[in-house]
Amino acid sequence: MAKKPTFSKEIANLLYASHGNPIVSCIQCGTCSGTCPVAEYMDHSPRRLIAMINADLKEEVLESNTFWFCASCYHCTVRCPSGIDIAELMYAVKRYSIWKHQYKEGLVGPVFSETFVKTIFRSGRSYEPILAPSYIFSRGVRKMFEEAHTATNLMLKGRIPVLPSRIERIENLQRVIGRIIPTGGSS
Amino acid sequence: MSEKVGVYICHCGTNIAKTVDVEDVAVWAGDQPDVEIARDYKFMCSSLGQDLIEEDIKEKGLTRVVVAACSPHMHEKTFRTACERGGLNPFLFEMVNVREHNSWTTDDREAATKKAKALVNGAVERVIYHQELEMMPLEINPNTLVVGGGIAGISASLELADAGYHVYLVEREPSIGGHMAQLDKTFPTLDCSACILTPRMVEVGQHPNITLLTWSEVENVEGYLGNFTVTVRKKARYINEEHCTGCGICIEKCPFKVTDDVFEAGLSTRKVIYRPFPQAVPKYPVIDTENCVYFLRGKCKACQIFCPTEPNSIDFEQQDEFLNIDVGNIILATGYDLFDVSKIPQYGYGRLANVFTSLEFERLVNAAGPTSGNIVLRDMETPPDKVAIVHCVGSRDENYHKYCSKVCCMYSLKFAHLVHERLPDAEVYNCYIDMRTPGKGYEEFYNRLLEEGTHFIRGKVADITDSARTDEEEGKLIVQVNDTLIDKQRRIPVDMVILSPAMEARYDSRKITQLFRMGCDFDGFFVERHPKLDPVATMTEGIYIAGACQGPKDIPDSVSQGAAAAARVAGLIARGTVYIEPVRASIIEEQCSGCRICNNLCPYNAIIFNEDKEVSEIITALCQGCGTCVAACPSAAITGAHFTNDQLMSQIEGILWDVGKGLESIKKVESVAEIGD
Amino acid sequence: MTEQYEPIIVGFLCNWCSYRAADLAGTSRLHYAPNLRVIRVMCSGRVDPQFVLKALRQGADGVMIAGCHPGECHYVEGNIKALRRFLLLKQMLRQLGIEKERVQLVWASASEGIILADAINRMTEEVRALGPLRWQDSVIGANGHKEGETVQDAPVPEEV
Amino acid sequence: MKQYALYPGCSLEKIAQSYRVSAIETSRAMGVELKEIDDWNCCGATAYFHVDELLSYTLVARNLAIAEKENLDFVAPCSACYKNAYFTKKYLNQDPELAEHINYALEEDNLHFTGNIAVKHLIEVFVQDLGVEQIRDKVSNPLEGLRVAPYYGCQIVRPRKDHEDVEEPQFFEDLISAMGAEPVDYPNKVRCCGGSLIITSRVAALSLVRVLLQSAVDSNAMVIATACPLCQVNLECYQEQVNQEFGTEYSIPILYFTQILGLSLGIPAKRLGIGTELVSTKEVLTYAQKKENDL
Repeated sequence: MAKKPTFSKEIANLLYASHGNPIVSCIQCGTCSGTCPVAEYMDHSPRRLIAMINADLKEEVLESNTFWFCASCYHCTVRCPSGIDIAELMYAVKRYSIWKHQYKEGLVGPVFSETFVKTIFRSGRSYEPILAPSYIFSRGVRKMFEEAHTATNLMLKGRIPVLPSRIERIENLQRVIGRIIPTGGSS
Repeated sequence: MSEKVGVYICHCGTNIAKTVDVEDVAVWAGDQPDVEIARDYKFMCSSLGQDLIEEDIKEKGLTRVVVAACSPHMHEKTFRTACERGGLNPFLFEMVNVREHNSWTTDDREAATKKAKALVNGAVERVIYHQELEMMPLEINPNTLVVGGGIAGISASLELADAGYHVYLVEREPSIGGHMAQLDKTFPTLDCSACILTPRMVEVGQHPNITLLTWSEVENVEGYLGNFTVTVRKKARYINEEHCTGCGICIEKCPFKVTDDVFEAGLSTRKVIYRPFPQAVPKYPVIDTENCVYFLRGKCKACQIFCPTEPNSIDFEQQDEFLNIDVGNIILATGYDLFDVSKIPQYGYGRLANVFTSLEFERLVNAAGPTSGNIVLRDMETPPDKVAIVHCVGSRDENYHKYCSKVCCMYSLKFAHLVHERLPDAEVYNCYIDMRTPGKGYEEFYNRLLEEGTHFIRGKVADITDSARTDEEEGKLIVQVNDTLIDKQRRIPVDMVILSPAMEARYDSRKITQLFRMGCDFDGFFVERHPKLDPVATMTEGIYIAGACQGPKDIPDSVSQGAAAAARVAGLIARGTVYIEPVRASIIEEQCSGCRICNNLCPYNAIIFNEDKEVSEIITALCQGCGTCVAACPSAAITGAHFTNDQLMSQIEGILWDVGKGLESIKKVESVAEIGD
Repeated sequence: MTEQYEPIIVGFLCNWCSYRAADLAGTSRLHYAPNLRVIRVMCSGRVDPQFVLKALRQGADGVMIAGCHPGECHYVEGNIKALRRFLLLKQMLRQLGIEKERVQLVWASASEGIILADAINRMTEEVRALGPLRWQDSVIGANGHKEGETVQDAPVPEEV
Repeated sequence: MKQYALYPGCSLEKIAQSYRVSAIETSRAMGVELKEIDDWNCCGATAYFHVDELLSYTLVARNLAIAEKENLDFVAPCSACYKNAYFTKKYLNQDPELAEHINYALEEDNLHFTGNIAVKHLIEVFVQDLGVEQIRDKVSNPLEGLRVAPYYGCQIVRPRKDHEDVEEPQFFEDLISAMGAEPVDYPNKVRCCGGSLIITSRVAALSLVRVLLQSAVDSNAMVIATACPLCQVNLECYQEQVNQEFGTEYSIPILYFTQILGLSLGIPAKRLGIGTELVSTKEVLTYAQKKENDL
């Protein structure tokens, strides 16, 4: 009976499509974490996250906010001396965490992604009004006013869509999605 | 043509016996035609194994021997000597590779045994056509050519010259000394580089057994081990070397200056007529024709006017000279280049003034350098109070050089020490991935730097920028690095950054390998004959390599490689004659139709056309035995000793015995045919 | 396990590069198809097109000529001569009706054991797919010679 | 009239409408027609990849397949759409099973992806296909004296597509000088603006925006030119929140390169959608009107 794959093996399998070297070739040099523009907001730097993945520390990895703070700007990927696609790795860990519904308390990222996917499934195009405000409410009153202020300014300039725009062949798109994920989309 | 062949199949412990059924092969070989005796033995290369062959030749009167064991590159010589001790000409022997090419590459016992039988049968058929041959003596010319006047070339030349042999040392720059002449101190002893180098250079300059050819390059190399003819272009110095006393007045009086990009790494200027550095050997200056006003516009001649010697040493009409040198061996010690750090834009070299390369810093900190040893910023005045030293610039990086350049950690530590020494209250930050201190006294040197209060940050620098975010960073260079030991992204404001670039092969190393007909690897470093056991020899007989041209290394290794190459050459010269394989081509005069197809085929020009006899002839001495002409001759008039057409044709027949005659393989073929149709 | 067809391929390996690459593949215990039978020559330039035809006539299903990469030949340009002859030989084999995968020219330097092992595996599978050559019927028979007629060796092809 | 299949992307519907309008205007002025793809769907931006990679490739492949029907090169004004399209095409061409699987799904909308059209960012159409020289000839209203900070953003240049310089690209500077304006040396020109982090981790994104704004001020730029709607929104619409968060007073206009190019081609500001910005762009327009007053 095949051995149950370790956590690092699972992540490595998720990376099969990415075209960089496997994460085991990381020499822990820290270029990625030195380059990352949002490193100071992460509880573990991308370098340390790779070390934790290679060490199969699944709980700690899924509990960290590192991969949710990744802006996918790929600066680490182009500079990594071992040729690892680190931004792609962050995507892979996000996918793993969303599939397992296992992520840090109070993070906006996962909820945002799931809502985004639902909007696309429903109308084929993203619709800012649904995406933005529903998360700001969860972060305290003062932030809510600031966001409302920005939103009204944009509304005045006619830059906020009133009706969500739908594509014509939305049923076809939903069937296309159905052929990829048989459970009738991730709604 | 019946011969008495002895066939020996080696077990090689279990290496062969594990997958090849050696007993079965031996029994099968026993009843092949022409095979007198067939044995299998645990270790054929052991003295007992060799005695087996000797006794069988004597008692059974064997006329041919076949040994099926490892690769001929391993023990062909062993078994040839065994045949010789048995009284049989060593070339009436054929070796079969059933280990590297067979038992080690498969677990399929049946296939391996079948393949072994086929290869043995091929060898038996071939060995019958072998002819007696004698090793060819080759006289070794005692002179040696050393290419490259760096520390490795100097060591090799001095070792050989002190051993009493003549050396031609060819150096491309106006003076010998190589990169070492540019350094200030050397690690770990902090000896002043010039102090330990210049005595050697003077010794080379004055040594009766060394002909020094500087400002010269090798244009062409002909010949082979023991008899190389090398054409050297001695570029015109426009200085008559007999009269010039090296007084330097011409340099003083020359009114024109240019930035010195080679020796001073662009940090200061030199005159148009110049010596790279005061202790240059030879002492003669050289005129840089690209910038000399006389050569550009025909005016000035200040150097000639002020030259005190009689007759005048400045000679504007001097031409390049071409010298033909005959040598027996060649040692290449052509050194290395530094990685071009502007290839990493995020480190800001070129854009940010106070980012220096290691070579620039060596000149800054050198007492004979442009700032006579004061460490100052690019404005040549203000000393820095915070200095960052960046390791692994272009090394250990898949986008640039995958290898570690071995010496940068150590000289980066040396830089840190020099900054502490010259600027006691300066802060020094070394950013490294792994501190590699593998030599004698190297780790102790690292401890010394720790005690001197250097800040060591374990992390590779991500980028260097001058776009400040806080007041403290204003007007400084900010080194952004992830300090992996505390997992914090740090932004360190400094005044000066020193980059330690990778050691690269010379930009023209591929051209050199074609010139001397030897190999270089993907990075451009020369390929040694064996990475562990034969690092100073190459695949080409008579060509040796030493120093950084073979791979990144520090001064002690370069010196020992220089001496090692010299020892190898001295060994050959001492023997005087060397016996080489008699694998040569020869033309059977009667069969040659004089079509001359072979004439321009030979890369060694060993085939000439005899006008009166109207046939082609081969100069056996020049022929290297590649066999290209043998295959090209339309009337099979050229035969290649030990690789004749009969031998190879019979070997082809032999190894396909089971396809032609063997039944079971045909049965297999038929069954497939039925399915196929 | 049905009796699988095992092609036999004759390999002319040059002493300085490809032969050492095969040695290296052995010392690094790389397992590859045991279908290649090696004949050592000093240089790929020594391989006479007659050898290739001889091997095919004798029943080999494929022939591999392996030399050093262009520019790395121990004898300067032996491999370039081999390439020149190979291009001509390929035309002739096509005219004889022999599939082009059966005779291949491969470059492998002394440190490229893996590359040579892959080339051997690849060629074995290609020739296995083509099935046995059966020189007698597919070459002699197809070119109008009656069964059992003994055919002298073809005249030596003019080296152009 | 060279034609391209324009893939506008969700932001160009409303929030970045001025980018769409100015893109169409300037390309027409340069003799290029951007024909919008019919019934395109969202490219998944960054969020979709968080959920399912195969599905993300399918969504993008659907747009590529629609563009292939008209056999026109695929042009995306937004960097995220461009990156997704470029790499979807590349991976599908490299991996036939992946392509087969996705084409099976696309059959539901009777579409088929073959990958024989080029994928370009809008700025590449101007800089590579048209070329800087041709643009310089067409500029009738050079914006002398206007100091513009060329802001590339991240996904235009990264991840590396084929050997271009990802650290020090120059094509934006060349384009700006072709408009007669003066490109400033902008050290953080390839640093990220935060992208979708503006919503998922607001403080982190605001700090990135602040660095970019401060760096533009240090290089005394008068306007930041961008080529991506996400960057424009982050840099401009959240300047106010940056000032609140960090106590700064930034007020730097952020315009799309097509708007500034439009001005230099003499197209009136109105038709370039200029006026919908939260940070006033009057000062920039003075450099454009200067020409008309002199007339």
